[in-house]
This record gives sequence, structure tokens and C-alpha cells, in this order.
Amino acid sequence: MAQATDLDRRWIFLAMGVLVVGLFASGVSSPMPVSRYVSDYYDTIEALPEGSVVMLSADFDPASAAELFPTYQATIHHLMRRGIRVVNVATWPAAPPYTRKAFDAIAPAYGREYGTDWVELGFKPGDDVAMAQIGQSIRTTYPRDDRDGTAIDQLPLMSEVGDSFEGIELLLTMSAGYPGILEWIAQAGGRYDMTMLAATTAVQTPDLFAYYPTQLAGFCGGATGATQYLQLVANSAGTATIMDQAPLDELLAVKEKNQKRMVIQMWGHLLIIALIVLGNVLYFRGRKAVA
Amino acid sequence: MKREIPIALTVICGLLITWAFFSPSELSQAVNVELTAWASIFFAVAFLLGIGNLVRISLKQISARHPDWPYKALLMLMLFGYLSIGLLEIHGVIESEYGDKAYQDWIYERIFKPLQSTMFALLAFYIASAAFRAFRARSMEATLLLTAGALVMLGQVPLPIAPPEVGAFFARVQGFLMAYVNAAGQSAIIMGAALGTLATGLRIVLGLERSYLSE
Amino acid sequence: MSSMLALQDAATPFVSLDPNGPVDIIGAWLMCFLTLSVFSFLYKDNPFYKVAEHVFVGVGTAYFALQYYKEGILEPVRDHMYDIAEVMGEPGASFSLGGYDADPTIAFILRAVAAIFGLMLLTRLFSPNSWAPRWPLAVMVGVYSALKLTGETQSKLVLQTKGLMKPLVPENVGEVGWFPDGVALESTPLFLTIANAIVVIGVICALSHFLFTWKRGRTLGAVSRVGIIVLMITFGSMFGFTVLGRIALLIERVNELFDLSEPDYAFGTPFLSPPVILTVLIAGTLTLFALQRKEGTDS
Amino acid sequence: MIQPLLALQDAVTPWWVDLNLWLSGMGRGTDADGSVLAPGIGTPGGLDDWIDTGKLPTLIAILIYAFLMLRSQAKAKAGAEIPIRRIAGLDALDEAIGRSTEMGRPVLYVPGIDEIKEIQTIYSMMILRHVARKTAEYGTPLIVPVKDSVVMTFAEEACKQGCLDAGRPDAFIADNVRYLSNEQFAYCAGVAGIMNREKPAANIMLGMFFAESLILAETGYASGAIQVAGTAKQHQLPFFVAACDYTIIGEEYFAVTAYLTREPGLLGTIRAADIIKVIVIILFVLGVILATATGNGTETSPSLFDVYGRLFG
Repeated sequence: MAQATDLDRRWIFLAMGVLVVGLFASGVSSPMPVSRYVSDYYDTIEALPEGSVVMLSADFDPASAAELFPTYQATIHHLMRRGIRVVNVATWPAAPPYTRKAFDAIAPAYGREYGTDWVELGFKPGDDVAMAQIGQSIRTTYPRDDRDGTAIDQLPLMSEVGDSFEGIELLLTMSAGYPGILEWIAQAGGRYDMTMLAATTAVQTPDLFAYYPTQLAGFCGGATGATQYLQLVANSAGTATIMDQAPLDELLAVKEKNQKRMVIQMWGHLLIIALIVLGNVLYFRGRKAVA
Repeated sequence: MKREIPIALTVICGLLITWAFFSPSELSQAVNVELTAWASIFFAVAFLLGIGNLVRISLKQISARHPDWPYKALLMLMLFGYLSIGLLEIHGVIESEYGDKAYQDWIYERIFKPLQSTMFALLAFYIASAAFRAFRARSMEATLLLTAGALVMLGQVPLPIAPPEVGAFFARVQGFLMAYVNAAGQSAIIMGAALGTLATGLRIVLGLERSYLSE
Repeated sequence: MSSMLALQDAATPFVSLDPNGPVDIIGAWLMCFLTLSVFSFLYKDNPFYKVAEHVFVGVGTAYFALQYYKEGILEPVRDHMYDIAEVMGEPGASFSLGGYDADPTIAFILRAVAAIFGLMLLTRLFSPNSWAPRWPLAVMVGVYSALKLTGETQSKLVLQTKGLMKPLVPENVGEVGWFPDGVALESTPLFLTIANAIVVIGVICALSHFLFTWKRGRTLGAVSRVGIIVLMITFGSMFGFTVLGRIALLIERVNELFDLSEPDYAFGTPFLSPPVILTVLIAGTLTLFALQRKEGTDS
Repeated sequence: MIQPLLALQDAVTPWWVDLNLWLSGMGRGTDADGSVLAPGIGTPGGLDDWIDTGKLPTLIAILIYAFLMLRSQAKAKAGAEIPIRRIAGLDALDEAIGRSTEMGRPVLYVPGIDEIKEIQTIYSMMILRHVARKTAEYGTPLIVPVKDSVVMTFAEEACKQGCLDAGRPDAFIADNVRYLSNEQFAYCAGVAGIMNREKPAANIMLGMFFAESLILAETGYASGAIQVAGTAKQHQLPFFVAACDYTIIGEEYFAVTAYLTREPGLLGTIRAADIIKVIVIILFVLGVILATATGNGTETSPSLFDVYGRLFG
């Protein structure tokens, strides 16, 4: 024990820091094979008829945006390319700025308009209570939109959406924890039998395997899932008629960046495994020496 | 009466919400909408209590010239500065051409966001340190955990440094562990936790559990 | 679209409020300083970290307070009551509560009661032992626990049990056989059968581990032991995913520091890159402190 | 829908086909054309006016649980003994406190970082009372850092009460229940400071933990203390299992209070949950057997498994 703890842990901090910064500067990248959870996520969206309405819930904050925002952007690309209309909600207070930023940048490039192709209802406090409210009556929960405070009935898209998720084909959540996908499964999947898709942070991902595929049609877990989904969306993005190339270029750049990150990730994982092995070897050797 | 009324309120609201979950009638849904709105109003108000606490403690430290008092003063400055900007913006006193939350968003993007994500990024360093100093294979349980963890870590990343077969092998092992063993363990934990929630929730809704209303 | 392109071409302003625009110069230096200050904690607790920490608590608290104020107070109380008040005077008018046509007067009174309860919660600020906050807290406890109780029993117990009930043997085994050629190992009926059996046994054993009031004979002991193995592998998997997530966040922060070293934020020169300058500044100050302290102890 | 029903009855049909039709009617009320699927369902004043029939299984589950719980509680209060299995981590509590006393160093109790509205925090307070009693008996100082001011009042009460239980009210030291900070990482740094400076010989961490669990467990390990940790938050369990000496896992945490207090009401709750677990296992195995034996049928000729599946909503 003594040997292992004698080392100042700042050396380990330094090793991790040097590793990440050094690799970032070097810029090696590598594509990834796609898992079935991610291809199911992609295929479920692909199978929706054009013009369907989905609900997209932003349940994350800045701390988790690194993991979830690329998937969020790619999902918007995917939905907008397919001509699927989106009702945006959020159960995390810090999420709405992301919603607006992403939609304003991406949707117009596909010729989509606010009000008919997407609406922004904003944050609702109350965690799973808010989710229950949204399910029961979206009109009572959100009398006005979050963008300019327009009455909800004046938004063309909302005329097709009723109480109890009537008119909504699919519920997607970008989920960083509580409240998130598990609460949505309880409040919407369980209550209203909604088809659900989720993108989650790595930490939350292991919970999801138990719900797949009965209560969750597909999911993108952590940076790995994000990279795989970005690959799928970026590969099919060329099929759309697009009015502005800039967002698409950004998507491709994000994909490239994610592939690069996965290589750093690999070295980070190898470092952690090496440290566990080394720590244990020193520990057991030290114990033997004492005995 | 000090104890009885709150318990009665808990029981009544709990039973109403339970009824609304099972009943399809419009009246039950109205009760549900109203009560859940109440809960979120109280939730928002309760946050003010937290602020009150923070302000009281900080002001006490500032006036007592606690060694950290300049930091506490900075805290108060940031808190009330941002609150004032936000309130002025929400009530339309100040406006920006970039939308009705532009000032708030600026502070959010430039201050809150980097701070919060960096705080969490610190944990990558702590995991590395813990891996070396604390994660010991001292029992069968810990050995299994660490081995499974290592396999999953390897299966989650591309392995361009190894032959493709090696990467594919780890991805397969990882897929198997996640889809079957982990799924079984997760199911058991989820069902167990649901039973815990059912037990505790029922005790509260039936008025059997009163410890949260301590005198 | 054209405006977006124009923004990208334009020179970076010192302060830009455009939420979609590139980061302004002051903002870039601020972000850089705060990020590096938090990282400086890895060296040790120091004034830079303390500044970052207190700014974080202040801004974070205010941010959430504003959100709750708007979405939890202004909208459900002020706006909602205003909406009701608009129809209240009209004869035969009704107000829709979740699809139910309620009497506007009753709807108004209900929400007014909620507002009064909210105020009762606030009395805790002035007298910590007051009885008043207990009423709204009791309502919250009742509502939250009933929602959890019903929703979780449905999704995490009943439907979870249903979702676990899958055939052990894949249905196509009659056509393709147990171990067909040219199929990935994971898709062969033999493999799937074994894997499904592992799930069934795993769930039974792990649940049995949580049996507390059953006499623990040899059988239950052995079953519980297998349950422990399943749980440990589950925790191991979660551990692996946690590592994935934390390192991803670190990479993101490093990525941002690299982005912030663009010449745009450095007044067009490569020498004034914010991350480099601020790293030198913070590291230099901390070294200076350390040297001073050493001198102090030496003398 | 009436026609196929009659047609099916003419042929020799298995009994579950009728049952399935009745059950599917319950789930949907009336059919799309408004025809009544089964007597009493879909008609005005029928069953589905009163209850969302798709949720009937959940209601039945809750009612069964309520019945079992009340019965077990009544039995336990009447004196029937409900055995409870040993939980190694809890037995280790005494050992840890004993070791602290021998070494003349304090015991550190971290009650998690959530507010009092979290059930796990309330549970933690009940355990704290027991720990405070033990430390008072041994005459060992107990340090309790808290993150929330409301939790602080509860923690003070629990410690005071524990010292009273031990018959040593003088053992309560108000300054040892310490409010550190409402900010997660600042609190965490504070606790790490206590671990390094005051060198407690035992760290007991029970409650709701988030990302800080790793830092606490690692710092505690490095300081050489015996560590006992427990939480129902599964995400933090890997770190506790890897870095602590004893870990109380998931649902075990909810059994802790019953284990320590032996209060009949709590024991009855645990007993009822156990019975439900056995019922769930039986239903689950039956489902797997049916699924394997009969497979999935079609809309018009459902298999026995389809009908069984409907029983779960």
C-alpha cells in the first residue's frame, strides 16, 4: 500500500493532461463500426413518414453538452432532411439555449420554417411532474411558446398535436440524468405507450440496455454512440436538397472531430487500465514483501 | 393539529394523483393537471429558500471578516448582478437586438458553461488517480468489477493500434457483457429500486411514514 | 443564412451579444481564465480556484433562480390567473383544465390557493420552526410520491417484467438449425439461447440476492452468490461507461482551449493566445506564492 | 369484430382465444367501428369508464403489495419474528468504530449530498442515530459534514438523539456536525480536507451520492481509513465497491434501517417486498416458459403467451 500511495498523485494528473493535450494537437482520427442500438436509432427515424410530428426533449446542461450536443445536432439534421416536424421541450433549465441555437442554425438550411416545421416550447420545471403534465395536456402546460410568447394555438404545427401525445409519433430525449430517459419511459412510454429513442451520456447508458428494445427502440450512448450516429447521418446527408452548405460542413467537421476524439479516448482508457494494473502489481508485491 | 393537517394533505393529494393515474375521466385529469402545477410552483418557490440560506451564510461571513470574505463578496456580486440583469430582461426593462435573453445567454455561455463543464472534467483526473491508488483487486467482487470495467473500456473505443480482429473481439465481448449480463443486473436493480419506491411511496401516501415531518 | 456568413467574415467584436455568433474577445479570455482556474485545483487549492468556485456558485444559483421564477412562478401563477380572469366575467364561460371544462371561478380560486401555499413556504425564511411551510411541503410530498409510486410500478416493475419474458430459443431454429454457416456467432440460435438463459438466470439470481427475510440455506446462498457475480459485472460495465464519459468531458475542455487559441481572440497575433498567456500567468503566480512561502519558512 | 368471434366459436378454438379477445377489448374499450368487444367493456357505464384498463395490472400489483405490507406489519407488531439476513457492511460498522476508538481517532459520517426530500437522506439520518449511539458508547468523536442546512438540523437531532440513546447526552458536540458548502465540489474538497487533516480511522458514507463519490472514496482510501459505503444510486456503486472495504449495495440500503432498528413497520415493508420479488420471479419464469413453448401468435389466432403477456398491460 505504501509504495503505491507514496507517489504524489499530481504526477498521474500530469500524465493524463499531457496525454490528452498532446494527442489533441497531433490530430489522429479513426472511423468506428456501428452498433445495432445506434443503427436502430437511425432506422426508427428513417422509417417515419414525411411530415410526421415528433417530440424532442432536451434534458441536458452545459456539463453534459459535450457528449450530447453533437447527437442533438445530428438528430436535427436527420429529422429536417426527412421533413419530420419537431415539438421541442426541455426539462432541464439550462437546455433551451442549445435548442434555439441548434435549430436556428440547421433547420433553415433544409428550407424548414419556425411554426410549421418546428416549435420551441421551452423549459418546464418540476422534473417528472413536468413530464406528466406535458403528457396530459400540452396546451395547459405550455400556453405560449418560448420563442416570442406566441399563443400555442397560433402555431400551425400545434394544431395537429393534442392531449396525451395525440398526433406525436415518436419521443426523443437527449438525456443527461435525472430527469431524463428513465422518467420519460415512466411518464410517456409506460402511460401512453409512446415509441421512444434516446441519446444519453456514457454514465447513463448502462441503464438503457434493460429497456431495449421493448420500451426503447434504439439509443446512442456516450461519445461512442454519438460518433457512430454522426457517421450514419453524415453519410446520408448528401441525399438532401440543401439551401445552405454551412451547417452541413459543420456536421462533417463535427463527425471528423468526434472520430479524432475517439482515438484520444482510446489512449485515455489504456492509461486508466495500465494504472489499475500497475497499482495492483505494486500493492500485491508490497503485501508479499510485508508477509 | 400541527402534524395532522400536513399528513392529511399528503394523503389526500397522494390518493388524488393515484386515482388520476388509473382513471381516464376528464375530471381526474383536471385534478392531476392542477395538482402537478401546484407541485411545480412550490418547487420553484422552494428554490428561493435555498438562495435565502446562501445569502444569509455569506453575509454573516462577510460581516465577520472570515478569511474567505472577499470570495463571499464576489459570490454575492455575481448572484445579485446576474439576478438583476435577468429580472430586468424578463420584464422587458432592458432589451437587446439579439433576442429577449441575450444578456443572460452571454453570461451563461461565457461563465456558467465553462465552469460547470470543467468541474466535471476534473473527474477524469481523479479516476486516473483512483485507478492507481485505490482500485484494488482485493476480493473476488472487486476483481470481477475491474475486469469487466476494463473489457467495456476497450470495447467502447476504436483500436487502430491493434489488428482489426483485436478491436472486433473487444467490441464483441463488450456487446455481450452489456446486452446480456449487464441487462440482467440492471433489470434486477431497476425492479428492486421500483419495489423500494413502491414501498416508500405507499407508506407516505397511506400516511404510515411520517419521519419527514419531524417535530 | 447570409447574415450568418457575414458574421463569420466580420472581425471579432470585443463584446458580442449574438448567441449564434463566434465568441467575442472578452468572453474568450473569460472562458479561458475560468477553465484554467478550475484546472489549477489539480495542483492545489489556491486563490484562482476559489475565485472560479465562488463565481460558479453565484452565477449558477442566479441562473436557476431566474428559470424557476419565469417557468414556475410567472407562467403558472401570473399568466395562468390572468388567462382565467379574462373569461371569468362572461356568463356560461368555462376554462379548460387538461381538457376538463372547469368553472373559471373555481379554477381561479384553486390557483390562488396554490399561490398562498407558496407564500407559506417562504415563511421558513424568517422563522425556521414555523408550521406554515409544512402544508405546501406536505402537498409536494404527496404529489411526488404518488407520481413516482404509480409511474415506477407501471414501467419499472410490471412492464419491466413483461419485457423480460422472451423466448429462450429463437423461433427460426427449426429452419436454420442451431449453428448455421455464414452467420455471425452472436446471431446463431445456439449462442442466443445460451445468452438468453444467462439473462433469465442472472435476473433470478440478482433478485434473489435482495431477498432479506428468507432463511439463507445452501441453495439460496449459492443463488445469491451468482447474483453477486452478475451485479459486479454490471457495476464493472457502468464503471467502464463512466470512464468513457469523464474522459470525453476532459477532451471537450481541451478542445475548447484549442479553439480559443485562434488568432481571432489574440488580436491577430499568435503570441497573445489566451490559453497560453493565462496558463503562464496562473502558473507563474502560483509558483511565486510557493517560493514566497518557502522563503517565509526558511527564515 | 362480432363476426369473427362467432366464426371462431364455430370452429374448435382454444379457450385462450376468447380470453384474449376479452382482454384486448379491455385495453381498447370499443373497436374502431364502435362495436362492443366484450360485455361490460366499452359500453357506457362499463369498466373502462372507471379505470384505464391498460393500467389494471399496475393497480392490482399495488393492491397486492399494500395487502402484503399491512399484513406483514400486523404480524410483526403482533410479535411474529421476521428474520433478516446479515449485511456484512453493517456488521462492519461496529468494527470500524471499535478500531477508531483503539487508535484514538474520530469517525467520519458522510450522509450523502442530497436534500431532505430525497428518501435516501432521510434513511441516512436514521442510520446516523445508530452510529451516534455507538460512538457515544465508545467515547469516540463523530464528525458529520453536511451539504445542506436543512439536513444539518436533521443531522444534529439524530446525533443528539443517538447520544441520549447511549445514556451519554454529554457526548454530543455541536461543532462536529458541520455545514460545509452547498456547492458539490466545494463540499467535496471540504470533506477531503477533514480526511487529510483530522485523519478519521473510519469513514462511513451512506446516502445519495453523485460524481463526488469517487473523490471521497479515493481520498479516504489514501488516508488509510476503514471505509464503509452504501447507496441505492447504482451509478456510484462501482467506485465504492472498488475503493471501500465494505459496500452496501442498491436495495440493501433500503433494508438497513429495518436491520438496525428492527421496527415492525419497516420489517413488514421489507417482508412484503420479498414476497413480491418471489411472485415476480415465478411470473417471469412462467412467461419465459410460455414464450419458448408457444411463441408469438397472430392477431386472429393468438398464442397462449400473447394472452399471458396481456395480463401485464
